[in-house]
Parts: sequence; structure tokens; C-alpha cells
Amino acid sequence: MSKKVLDALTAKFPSAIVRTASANGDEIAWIKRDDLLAVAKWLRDDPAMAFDAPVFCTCIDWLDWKPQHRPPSEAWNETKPRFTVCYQLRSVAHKHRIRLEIELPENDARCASLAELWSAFNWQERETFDMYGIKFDNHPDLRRIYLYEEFVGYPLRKDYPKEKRQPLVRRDDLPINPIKGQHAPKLEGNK
Amino acid sequence: MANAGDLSGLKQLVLGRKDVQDLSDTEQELPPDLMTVNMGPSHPAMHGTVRIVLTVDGEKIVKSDIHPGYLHRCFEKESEHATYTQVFPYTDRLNYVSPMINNCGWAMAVEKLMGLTGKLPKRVEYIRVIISEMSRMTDHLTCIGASAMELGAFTAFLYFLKSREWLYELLEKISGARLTHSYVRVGGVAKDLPADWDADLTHCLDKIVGVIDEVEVMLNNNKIFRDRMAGIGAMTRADAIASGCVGPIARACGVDYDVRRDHPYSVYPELEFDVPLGTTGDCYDRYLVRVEELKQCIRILRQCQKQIPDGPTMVDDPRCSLPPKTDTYNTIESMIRHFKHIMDGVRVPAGEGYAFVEGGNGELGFFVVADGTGRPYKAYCRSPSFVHLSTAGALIHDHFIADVVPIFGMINMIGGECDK
Amino acid sequence: MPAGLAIVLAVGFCGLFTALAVLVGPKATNPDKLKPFECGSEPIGSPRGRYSVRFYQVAILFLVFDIEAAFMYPWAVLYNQLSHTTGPNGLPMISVFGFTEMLVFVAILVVALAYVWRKKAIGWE
Amino acid sequence: MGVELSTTRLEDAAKWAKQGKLARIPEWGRKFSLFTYPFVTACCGMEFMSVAGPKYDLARFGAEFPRFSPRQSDLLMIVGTITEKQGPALKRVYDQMAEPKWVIAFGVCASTGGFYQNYHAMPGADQVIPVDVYIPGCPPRPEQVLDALIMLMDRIQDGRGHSQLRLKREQVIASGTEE
Repeated sequence: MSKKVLDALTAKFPSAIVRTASANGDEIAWIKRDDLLAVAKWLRDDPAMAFDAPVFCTCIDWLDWKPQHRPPSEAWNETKPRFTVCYQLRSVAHKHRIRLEIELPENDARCASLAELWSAFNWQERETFDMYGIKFDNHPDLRRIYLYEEFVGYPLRKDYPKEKRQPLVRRDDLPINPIKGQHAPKLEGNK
Repeated sequence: MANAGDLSGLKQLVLGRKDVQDLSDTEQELPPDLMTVNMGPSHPAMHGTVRIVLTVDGEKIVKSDIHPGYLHRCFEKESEHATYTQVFPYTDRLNYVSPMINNCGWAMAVEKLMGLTGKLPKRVEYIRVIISEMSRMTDHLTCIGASAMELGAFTAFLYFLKSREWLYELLEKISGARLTHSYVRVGGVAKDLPADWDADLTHCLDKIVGVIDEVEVMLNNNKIFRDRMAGIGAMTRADAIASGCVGPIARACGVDYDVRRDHPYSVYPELEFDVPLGTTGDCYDRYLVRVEELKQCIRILRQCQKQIPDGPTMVDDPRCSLPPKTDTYNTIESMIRHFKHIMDGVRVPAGEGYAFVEGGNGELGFFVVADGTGRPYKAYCRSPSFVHLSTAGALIHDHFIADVVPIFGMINMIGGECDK
Repeated sequence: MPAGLAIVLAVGFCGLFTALAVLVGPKATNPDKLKPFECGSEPIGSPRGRYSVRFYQVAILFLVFDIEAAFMYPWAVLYNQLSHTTGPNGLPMISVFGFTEMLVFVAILVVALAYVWRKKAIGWE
Repeated sequence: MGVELSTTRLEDAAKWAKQGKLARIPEWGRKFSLFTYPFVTACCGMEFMSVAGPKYDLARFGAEFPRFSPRQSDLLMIVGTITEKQGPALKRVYDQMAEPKWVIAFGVCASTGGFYQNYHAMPGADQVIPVDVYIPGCPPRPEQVLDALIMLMDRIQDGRGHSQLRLKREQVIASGTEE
């Protein structure tokens, strides 16, 4: 039933659509980065599409992606884009769904912000920026949402180690104090 | 006379506008400074994990800046380092008020990628519906009880806590743990229901029906409760849809959307239940929608008790089920299969998929990217609490500080799910 | 119970416990302990800002009606002694004088309440 | 005299914990009237509700009345995971509590970080403040919490809570220097 969504989309924006797929029950459309705003506005305002409800916005980091039982050509290499930003939309009236995916290169991880079209994406784009470092242009206030401002780096990227902590506060008499980076003075018995 | 003139001139300067005589009583007072107050992370109404920087003019909130993230426990990073089966304990702690629904959501997402969605034995589907509806009841009982307590109705809190204890006991008998069950597996459930679960559930539901009626008598027409809840934090239907609201909050605004009915999964098509809808979308409607949903859960559970068939509790697909114990100890192939299944986890074919269930707070979805190994490449949780918290800023605008408490109580923002 | 003894007992009881707390309780202050408590986060802005006058208004109105309620207690305790007539069964009759006395007292304050209500001093708008 | 618990500073406990008869009376009073500041963050909060609820009543031990201001509470119950962003808030609340104060780490996340070993979950609340009693379990059963409370009462009675030891050491050092 949602197959017609993809057909209507490719009919309307033949140049903007890189490719489409219908996998695991979801309709996916890969969109070029520059036409994203136009496609999204059309999807929301067109009565036949009526995608008025946002579902989620996240990003996939394809660094050293090697799917098993698949031809080696699908594995990731430096020439391929590293990030893919995914917007999932759904229509309350027609009850169909679509996922827009935008492929972004590693050095220029920029994407148009859909916060003006659907207010839910305001916070979800801030979360994607906080976790993956994707900069959304003309987003109302793009700053970290989960982590504290002093945090350096983007933790959900594949190259960020899981247990690399950047502590804010520690007890001063800890045996190993990560903030002061040295062992606490040995308590040589209180006088 | 000179200084009298200066005095009126000074007042003119200070008030800046009209002449002093024709100002009304209230306008004559000097405009007060706006005070910024922290409604911080460690506050009973904030469920301990949200900080709001409120700019208030006296008691009225002029501007608010919400800071979530105090309970960000890195669900995605942890699940990238765990096998598909090891992710279940992490999903328990996402929405820890209704943990079973998270388990079912994650299991469905992985089964969708493996193409097992419709092939599970009927008994597994019924068990999953039963434990999900019981978990939804504990979610609504805790939400209404806690927000009633925050408004002063401590008795309603204790009544609902008592009934939640009965449910916890039964869930503990089923899964072994009161809160963090980790009971569901990919392709089935860990073990079958206990022998006397039917009688216990009937006994438990009869008692809870009585408790719900008592609390409804106490709260529904209680003047204080209604004044604190009606008209507070109202949200229009269009705002609800545009800001991605789902679940009881969207239904309170009149958005007729329930995943169990609009995108039927599991055995919900065989069960009849109706979806309560509110009109004004304020806190009182959210309360009424949740109470009505409690009754619908009881109705579903009673139908499931009658319709549940017998049968295996795990799909007999070798990829995701353990070999029976007798084979494991006798044949080397089962031994290896058992070992590989435990150590490498369920091998999910490469691909990406998004599956969603009706959680306690609405559409709870898992977006999974699999790369063929036993560990998820990416496991994103679409959490309704995070979306509802983003609308809280608009809801508390122009309300009093005391109104933030019922609004946050009725949004039912759960820290684990909101900050993932 | 003579009033003097009651006062002495009251002051003595409170004094005893405050003294106990001061003597037995340990004293350990550090700069962090003296900062205002704002739910665990760094306090923003100073509490010395200019408040809206409404706070003061609501406090004064509360004081007025609270004292009115406080005056009702001694009246209620002495209510039986107020009546001069005894009923047929020997019990004191409901004293019209005592009741009207309190009625007048409350009526005066109801006028004040009506004025305050009309000027919308109680609400927050 | 109850289970001999090893405090992080063993030599402190041995040296300062000698108590006269007179000093035991206020401890006895403090033991049975603990005012808890429930620093609730995560899933253990649900279990804390059950512990404070009607079935596993906390009121039997005089610790039922939660105070939401550190000024009026002497038992800080850290219920749930403490993340790096929450660390400063926890330290500030602990500093603003009146002496003597005790801390219970409720659940394995507050004790050691549990199975959240990552960049944002702190490996235990004792990275920030000294903890007196740790409760294992995720979430711990209500009986475990009551058992921990009784264990804490023993420590209070013996005067071996961290803040009690620190107060006594400062007292002795202060009196020591005066001689």
C-alpha cells in the first residue's frame, strides 16, 4: 500500500531521489542533501502524502561496516559517505510511513534542519548532533542535549571508545583520581 | 514646589509612559525583576532527571529551558557491544515502569529483520500480549498514583501502590524478577507461564477493579484535584501531531492513533478493545484517558485468559532457539549449536528495520541496523518520553510554578527512556 | 492551669530542645554548605532581586484571616459559659448572645473579604 | 556487635571509634529517627516506592518520612544510576546536608555502576561522596533495603559512619593542637 508513496515521490522529484528501497516492511528513499527541504515540505503539505507526524531522526555511522554473507563491494571504504541521517515520517490520515535517508561525507557532515517543518525534530536533531556531530543548518539552537558542554568529542561514533570518561567532579581522596590524573597521597596514619 | 515637580518627573521617567493619575492600580507598581529559578535534577516532581531553568515573573513562568540528559546511560553504545539477547536487560531499564513492553518491542524489531514476524507460535504471541498489558497497567498505576501524590492525594498513591504490588508479585512468578524481567527472547519467551497463573491473574484483576473504582470515586470529582488538573497544560490536536506526540497524551487531544489497532501486530486483531479519546487535551483528560486504558487492559487480559492456546514457547527455528537440554548433553552438534548460540548470539541477516509497539507512553520503536554478526551494528530506541518532554516547554508557558508538577506528572516522562 | 505556669512550661520545653540541639549537635560548616539549595544545581541570580508586590499582599491577607480563625478557638472553648439560661433538663441552652457575638465578628471580616475579592487582590492575575 | 564492616579507612575506625557510655545516647536517638533525602534517579526509584509503600513499610524503622531538602535530612539515599552530568548535583546536595550524615548506595548502579560501564555512567557514587552502606541488586529486593537499613543502624550506634569518624577526628585534632 505504501509502494505508491515511493512511486509518487520519484514521479515528483526524479532528480532529488538517489534510490529507493522497500526493505523489512519499511519504505526508504535516499535523498540528495540539497533537495531535502523541498522534498520534506512537499511530503508534509501534499494532501495525498500528508506526512504530518514525525517519528524519529537519527544517524548511522558506517565506519568499517562489513556485512557478512554479502559481496565485498557493500563493505565501507573511504570513498563511500560515512554518515547517513535518517528521518522517519508517518501520516495520521493515510496511516503510511516513509524513511528519508541522506548520505553525508565524513569531512562535511552538514545537513538541512527540518525543525521548522516538524517541531519534534528540534530536540531529535540536537540529540543527533550531540551523539554524532552532524551539524544541522539554520537549526533554532543547536547545542548538546544529553551531555554536558565540557564534553569533547561525539560518543556514538564508532571510533569513540565506550569507556572513555571525561569526569566533571571526583572525590579528592580517591586512590586513582582521573581528574587530577595521579594517585591520591598515601594516608600515612593520622597523627 | 521644585522638588515636587522633580518627584513627578522622576516617577514619569520610571514608569515611562502615561501620566501617573490615569494609571490603573495595578500598573502603578514598578515592574518586578524576572527571577531565574532552578527546578533542578534532584526534585521530587522532576522524577530526578530533568532540570528546568525557569524565568518567572512572581509566580508566572515567562521562559523555561529544559535540560534532560541526567540519566543518559548510553543504551546505543552498550547495545553495540552486546549480543542481541544480551540487549534485553538494557531494554528493561529504558522505560522501567513498563519493562515488558520494551522487551517485546526489541524482540519484534529483531524478528522483523530475521523475517520471523508472523511465524511465532500462537502461545508466544498470547503470552507477550498478557505480559505487555500487565506491564501497561503497572505503568498507568504508577503514573496516576505518583502524580496524585504530588498533588497531595497520598491515599490514592498508596492504593495504586498496593495494587501494583499484586501485579509485581505475579510478574515475579512469571519472569523471576519484580521489575527488570528480561523475560522475552528473540523468537519466543524464556519459559512458559507458571501453572496457576490463570487463577492468580483473575484474583489479582478482581481486586484491582475494586481499587480503581475506589480511586475514581476519590479523585474524579475531587474539587482540589480537578482545579489543579483541568485546563492545565492543554495541547491542541495540531500541535500534538506536529510535535510527534503519541500514546495517552495524543489521545487526550483527540488524535485517534493506537499502534495496537492502526498497525496491528501480534494477536491484537483477535482481541476487541476500544481506544479512549479525550477532547481538550489538558492534564485532566490525560488522567481520564489513562484510567480508561487501565480498564481496557483488564478487559484484554480477561479475553486472553480465555483464548490462550497451548503449544511451544519458542519458534523452532534453529537460528534463534536453544537445542533441548537432553540433546545438548548427548550430541556434539547440539552442544556446538548451544555454545555458538550463547557465545555469538542470534545471527541476524544484514539489513536495517524499524519495528514499533504501543508502549506505556505511546509508540515505542526500535530502529536496528544488523550486519550479519550476533551483535547489533546500531540499535536506536524511539522513546516517546523524549518527544513528550520536548513539548513540555510549550505546555508550562504562562502557567504557575505549581502547575509544572501536574504537567510533568501527566506527561509521565521516564528518565531511562527519555535520556536513553 | 494558671497562665504563668503554661507560659513557663512552653518556653522551657522549646528552650530545652533548642539547647539540646545546640550542645549535642556537631558543628561543621564549609562554604558549599552555606550556598542556597537549588535542587542540586548551581544557584542562578541572587535572591536579593525585586519581588512582585503580590507576594506581600497575599501574605498580609493570609495573616488577617488566620488571626480571625485563631480568635475562634477561645470562643469555642468558652461557648458553654456564654449562655445565661439553662434548659429544661439542666443543661445550658444554646446561647443566642454567644452566637451572635461571633456572627458580628465574622460579618465584619466578610466585608473585608468582599472588598479584597472585588479588587482581585487574592488571585494572581 | 553486628557484622564487622571494613571502612575505607580501617585505621580511622579502630582509632576514633572508642565511645564512652554518654556518647551512645545521642547515637541511639539518631539511629531510630533517620530522615531520608531520596536522591532518586532511575529504576531503583520504583523499588524505593515499594519499600516506602504499604507492604514493605519503611515506617517501621522510623525512616519513612522523606525530606526533599538536604538541610532537614541526615540519610542520603542514592537511588539509581549516577551519571557524570549528575555528579556535581550529587556532590552539592551531599555538602549541603547537616552533620552527622550517612549515605546509602541503593542498588548496584549507585554502588559500582552496574552493567553500565560507559562514558557517561559513573562507576559508583563513591567516586564523588563517601558511602556508608552499599546495597547490591538491580533493583534490590525491598527486604535487602530493610536489611541495609538495619546494618546502617548498627554503624550509627557504633559511631563508625564516615561523617561521624571525620567529625571525631577533627574534634580530636582540634583538642590535640590546643594542649
